[in-house]
Amino acid sequence: MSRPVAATCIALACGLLAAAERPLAPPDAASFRAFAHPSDDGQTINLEWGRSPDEATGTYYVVEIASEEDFKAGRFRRVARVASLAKLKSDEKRLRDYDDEAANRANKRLHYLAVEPASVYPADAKTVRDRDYYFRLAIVGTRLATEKRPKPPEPRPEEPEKKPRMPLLAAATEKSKDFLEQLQALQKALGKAGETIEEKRPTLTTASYLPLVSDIEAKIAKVMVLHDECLDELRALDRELVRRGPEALKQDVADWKKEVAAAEKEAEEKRKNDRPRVEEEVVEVEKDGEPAFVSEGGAPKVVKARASLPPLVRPEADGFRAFDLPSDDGAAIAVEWRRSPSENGRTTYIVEIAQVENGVYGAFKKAAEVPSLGAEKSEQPKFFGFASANKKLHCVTIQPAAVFPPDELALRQKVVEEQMAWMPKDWAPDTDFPQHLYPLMKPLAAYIEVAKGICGGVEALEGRQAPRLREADKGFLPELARYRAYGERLRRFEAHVERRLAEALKDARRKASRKLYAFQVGIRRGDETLYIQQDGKPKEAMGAARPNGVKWFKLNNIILSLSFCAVVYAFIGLARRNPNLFIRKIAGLEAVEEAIGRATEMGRPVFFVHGLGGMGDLSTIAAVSILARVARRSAEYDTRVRVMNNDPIVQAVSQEVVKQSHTEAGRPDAYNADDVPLVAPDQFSYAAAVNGLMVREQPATIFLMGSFAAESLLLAETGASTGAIQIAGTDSYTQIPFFITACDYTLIGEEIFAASAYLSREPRMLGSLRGQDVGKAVVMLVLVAGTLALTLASALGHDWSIIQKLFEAF
Amino acid sequence: MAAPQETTSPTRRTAELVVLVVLFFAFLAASAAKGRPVGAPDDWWLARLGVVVAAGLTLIMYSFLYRDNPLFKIGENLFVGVALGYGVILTWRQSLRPEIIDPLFVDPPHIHAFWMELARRSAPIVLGILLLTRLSRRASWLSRYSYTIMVGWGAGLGIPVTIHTYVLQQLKPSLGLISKALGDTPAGQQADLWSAALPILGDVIILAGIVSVLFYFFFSVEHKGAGSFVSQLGIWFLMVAFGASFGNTVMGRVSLLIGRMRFLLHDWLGLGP
Amino acid sequence: MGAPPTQAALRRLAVTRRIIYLLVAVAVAVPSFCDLGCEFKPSPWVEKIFKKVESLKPGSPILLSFDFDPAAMEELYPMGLALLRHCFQNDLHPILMTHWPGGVGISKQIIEKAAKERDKLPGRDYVFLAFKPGYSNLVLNMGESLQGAFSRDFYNQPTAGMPALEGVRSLKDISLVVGLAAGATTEMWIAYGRDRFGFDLGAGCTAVITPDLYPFLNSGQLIGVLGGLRGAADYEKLVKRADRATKGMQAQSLTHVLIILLILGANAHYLWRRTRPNEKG
Amino acid sequence: MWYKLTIPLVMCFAMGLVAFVHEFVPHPWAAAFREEMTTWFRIMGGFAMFIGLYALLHLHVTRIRRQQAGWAYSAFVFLGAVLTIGAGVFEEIRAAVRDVPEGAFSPFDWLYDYVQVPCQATIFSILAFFMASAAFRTFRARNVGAALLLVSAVVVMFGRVPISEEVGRMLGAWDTFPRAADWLMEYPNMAVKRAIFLGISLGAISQSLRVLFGIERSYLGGGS
Repeated sequence: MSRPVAATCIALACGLLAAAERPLAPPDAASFRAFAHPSDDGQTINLEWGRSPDEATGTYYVVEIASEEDFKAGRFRRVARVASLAKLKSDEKRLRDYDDEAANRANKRLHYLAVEPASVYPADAKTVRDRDYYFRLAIVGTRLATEKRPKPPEPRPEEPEKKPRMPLLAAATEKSKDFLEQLQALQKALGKAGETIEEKRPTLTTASYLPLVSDIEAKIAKVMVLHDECLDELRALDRELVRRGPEALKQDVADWKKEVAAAEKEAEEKRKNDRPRVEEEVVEVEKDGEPAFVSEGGAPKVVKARASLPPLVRPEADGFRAFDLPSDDGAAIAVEWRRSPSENGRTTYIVEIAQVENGVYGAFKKAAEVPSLGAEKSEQPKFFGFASANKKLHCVTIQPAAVFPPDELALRQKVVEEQMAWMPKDWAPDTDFPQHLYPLMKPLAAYIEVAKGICGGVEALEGRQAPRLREADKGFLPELARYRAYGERLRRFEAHVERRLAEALKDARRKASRKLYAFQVGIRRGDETLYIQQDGKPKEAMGAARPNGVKWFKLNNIILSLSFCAVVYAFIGLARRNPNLFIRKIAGLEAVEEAIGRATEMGRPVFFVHGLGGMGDLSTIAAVSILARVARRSAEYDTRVRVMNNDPIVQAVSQEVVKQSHTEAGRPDAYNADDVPLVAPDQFSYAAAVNGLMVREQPATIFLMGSFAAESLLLAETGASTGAIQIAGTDSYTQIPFFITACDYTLIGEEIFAASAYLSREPRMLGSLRGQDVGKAVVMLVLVAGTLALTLASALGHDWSIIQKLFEAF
Repeated sequence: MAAPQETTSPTRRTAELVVLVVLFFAFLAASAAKGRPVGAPDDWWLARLGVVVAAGLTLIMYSFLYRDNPLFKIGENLFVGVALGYGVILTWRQSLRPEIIDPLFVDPPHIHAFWMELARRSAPIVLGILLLTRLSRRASWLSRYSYTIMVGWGAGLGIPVTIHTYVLQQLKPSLGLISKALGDTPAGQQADLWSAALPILGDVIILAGIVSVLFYFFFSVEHKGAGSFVSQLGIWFLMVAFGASFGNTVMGRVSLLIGRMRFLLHDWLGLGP
Repeated sequence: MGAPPTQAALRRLAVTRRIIYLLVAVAVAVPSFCDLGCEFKPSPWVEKIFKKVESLKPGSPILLSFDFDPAAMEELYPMGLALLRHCFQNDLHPILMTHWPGGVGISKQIIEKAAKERDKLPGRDYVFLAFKPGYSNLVLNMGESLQGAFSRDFYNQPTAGMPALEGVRSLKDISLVVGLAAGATTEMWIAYGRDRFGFDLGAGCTAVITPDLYPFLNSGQLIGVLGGLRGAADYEKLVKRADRATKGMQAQSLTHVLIILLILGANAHYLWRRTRPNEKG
Repeated sequence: MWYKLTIPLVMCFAMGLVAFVHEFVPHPWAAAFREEMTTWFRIMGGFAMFIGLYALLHLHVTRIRRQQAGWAYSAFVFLGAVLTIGAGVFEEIRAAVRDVPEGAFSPFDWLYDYVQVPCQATIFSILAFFMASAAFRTFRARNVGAALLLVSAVVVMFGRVPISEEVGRMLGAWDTFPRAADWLMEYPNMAVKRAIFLGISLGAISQSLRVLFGIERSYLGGGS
């Protein structure tokens, strides 16, 4: 830990030194150059330069470009501004030299930028390779300035929109309009269904008309609901009409419309009055004055270069292979090949796959096209580990089942026929469907005619439409009901088919991925594609997917789990044989004696308050074994112990414990079962009752042990206010703060288990406690040693990240 | 805390009773004061009644602030009961019906499908029924067969999962602590060192915190000498963290109170914006 | 600690207590009548979640797990509402579930409120799966097959072939899960959900458990967290729909200040007493 | 007796072993097995919930029968339960008989919205009051630890509310206090919580281990 601290101190010191303001130093001229690379794409020009000592978050490099003409005129245009800490040459994948560590380290000390002249001179886009360009480089600093900008007014908190209540007439009209629309929609849907059935009749499957059915389903449901509501509305309206006459009702509507308009106006007003606010934003602005150019002999250094397009090179044949993806469920095949020297942002690799039926290749299909700078084998350490060799390889995982999916339609047909066979004979959907459909149409039409009338609202009522509507039901609603029952059967059948189909598909996919496949890989630039070749013709790699036995990427997990389990188990065994394993002193526990002693002096009782936990949870068990000790001591000092319970079972156990410890202390007579009461069963009543007792009996000492919830605060507070010594212990971390602030001693978290193990010498607890200690020791060791090592390494510029990768969790 | 410390003399009791009655009528008056809300649906009075009931229960709950009292207990138990009933109905609606009734007796379109489903679900249903034997004294041992399966599964699966989530996933970033901060800062960049130093400092603090707290909960060696210093450091870290939790707890409880206050003032009395 | 206080002392304490209660009540009530006009900026952890939701394409699924009951409602209700509003604004397909039986009612209230505002329909624009027992096992089950775990939604409609669930077979097909928790469910979602099926997990939780989530934020197992009412307020701000939480912040400020003053005052008095040993007690 | 104790313990161990191993096996069988198992537990879960509910009812029954302190109140538990269940059953039947228009009155939801929600939501809000009074009466900087605790508590409490930003603006930088709070959360708090998690997880593992090896048997329930 000393190393990083030192580093930090130095850092801080230097930071202080660097406070003073001075002109920025540009990188040295020699390092600033343009260069060509086999991976060039013919559009960009590579620039590189060394790092300036003044790089910081605030400073930027500025690259300026000039075409032949501009250069003659002495005109340069800014083509890029890059943060001075970014754009290291080592970050540029295509320039990385995968064999030469030294070169890569050198790249860390260089900046790199690929400039695209066409971005400044769009006219040159075609001819960029035949022209020279001139570049110069500067470093600029920035300062922070605040800009004020108007901000849209805060949207006001949403209020319950005060809509005036809709009068009956309007409501009824709305409702009946809605109703009519639904009816017509239903009619249309039925018509559509009918036509579809007719034209599809020869090739009719449940699947083909089920969408229609479920659509009709939904509409019918709405109609049936609306029908009832509509009738209610109309009846109500009818009554009103008789009572007040049509004019009054119409008047209501008019008033209502006015009110609504008024309300909207008001809301509008409110929105207007929102005050606009101004928001301050901090922005970087470049420092004024000439930027510091990279200069040679007083003048800014200018480098001249032109874009190059080297010929495309195909990856080597050896190292190109296809194999089952390890540690997977047998769905994928991995295809791997070497890097081509001409990779760049504009090239891609394409992977093609073909089925192999007993030695005969099928046609090759494109399975994947990946950017040539990505898809490194090293990007999937989960399956291929962290070997540095993986950086030199490309690897993509192909799921054959995705490329050659099983024929879903055929499968569906098959499943449907299977299931049909099981269906009762009198039920053959695709023949009698229309027969169920058409009877619906006529009554519906009649029904709609009636419904149309209603939409007039009052006018309709003069003709008393409501009863006639009910008349029209008689033909229609029963039909609907029959239809629905039928649709219900259909839907169930189809859902069943879907489930079966899903299984069948899963099965088919599994079979598909187990087959043998052939692969081709090629590099593509524009419309030019070069396949990996072996003696003159494209090379195929064979591979098949297999389900594997072990997830090797979880190896670290396996080892850790097993070894830790072994340790714990061993220590439990040890504790069985030797029950006085060492456990350190625990402050709260030391205080127990003193606290009880105090109670004895003052001649006042000791309170032991259980938490809410049942006998099942560990903290309660721990609490009980602490209670045993407390009871024992106070029995010896002849001090009264009162144990508060809120759980009958815990109460029973506590009574047992207290009784026993009295006997052990040779005072069985002193034990009184009423000293271990069941105070109250519910959380807050419990707290209240216990507090009552505390205040009345003024105990000298209070123990709060077990798992507590919100009531901890109440108990601890009152306890403190009565002036008792309080010793608390709980593993419910959210409550610990209250105990710490209000109690004299607190057993924090695992301490309570340690305490009980210490007292009870119970092998289970003792052993696992010790086992956990070993675990913690290991963790601490790993943390400290690992961090130190990594820090050292990164300070010395080595890459020891493997230490960290050992603990990678996939 | 609810105040049982007051010795409750009979005179005081009567006084309290009177106050209670007065409060009750005040409550009714307040509730009645707010008539039919504008734009309310037809069954508005049900909602309104609901709000009044809810307000009443809320106030009863708050009466606990004065003292633990019968009204509070009634409210508490009533809500326990409602929650319980809610649980029963929900278990039926969300679990038993969709898991047992529907798949067996509603969904299958033909008898064959029914048998298949039954074959698939019989085992868990039997085990589930065995669970119920836990309720009887004599047959409760049967329930163990169900429990062992569940508990065993949980325990067995729990081990690797815990290692994965709580040990590996937590150790890895901790290991990278300082080195990462160092790696992020390019070597020899003076002007930037302030911002470079701070994260390192932070990482050192984190590391110190983790280690010292772990050491504090390390029971196999006596904490003396350097040990006592480390565990002392651990305690301090713990205290700071507990402080943070404490602050958040206060925040949470206050938020709840705010919510209830909003309900009383706004929904019940219709006051405020 | 000293000698036990007399009855008189206790009564005095009782009186001070009632005064404090009154102060708190006032501090909470006042802001609902007058606006203190406190401005605040969303915290970075909240923004992370917001940005993640923003980045989802319209129609893509997002699983929301509302694992809380009315006890935590005042904190998590506004949070859930803001989240759902955001989802519906961006035409995402929220899939809502809860691990807590007590949470069904509230989840229903929230989603139906949010859906009504933009007339979204269950099954078409969102899915309300409601509750199932099983906890971590349920999550594992969903990881294998969602339709298997929830064969029907809350409205008793079969989930197989539900438009809103198009392309969602299991948790592996979901890119973002946000778990609102009043208990340990967030950690369960991390252990049994995120770490296995690799979706991004955002958490929203009561202020009480927020601090426990920082290790997971630091290790990247959580992308962000909405902590308590403040988190909700932040999110409301980001969604540009100020509501309950934003209003609540005023009262929150006042009450916190009050409590802080109480703590400081009391401790100042305490230290002052301690510095004068002659009248200790 | 062997079929009461031995077999269950053996089953428990076997189950645990399988669960542990299948976690490391990518073969489709493992996934299939997991799906099967989790489906089982989903179905059993329903029954398990009934156990919990029954236990609660049972508690109150015994309270009434034994006439324990405050047994009369348990009657209200039953009142609440009966009301709610009744409402639920009523709705089930109503839905079965005819299709219900959405937004129709639902007594079940009514009970939830206007009884359960307010009660449950209120109970914990009471604590806000208690905290305030406790803050005044018992939260003392008795020693360095408690002092640290209170300081960081104050910083967090203040940093988390908007007013701190207003105060910050007065002092120049609006985000002084929020950042202080965040720092506490993200550095010391994070470290401690991580350490605690490491500790707890080790504890949890050894607990599951004790269960698997039949050392810990409390889950078997009484009557062993």
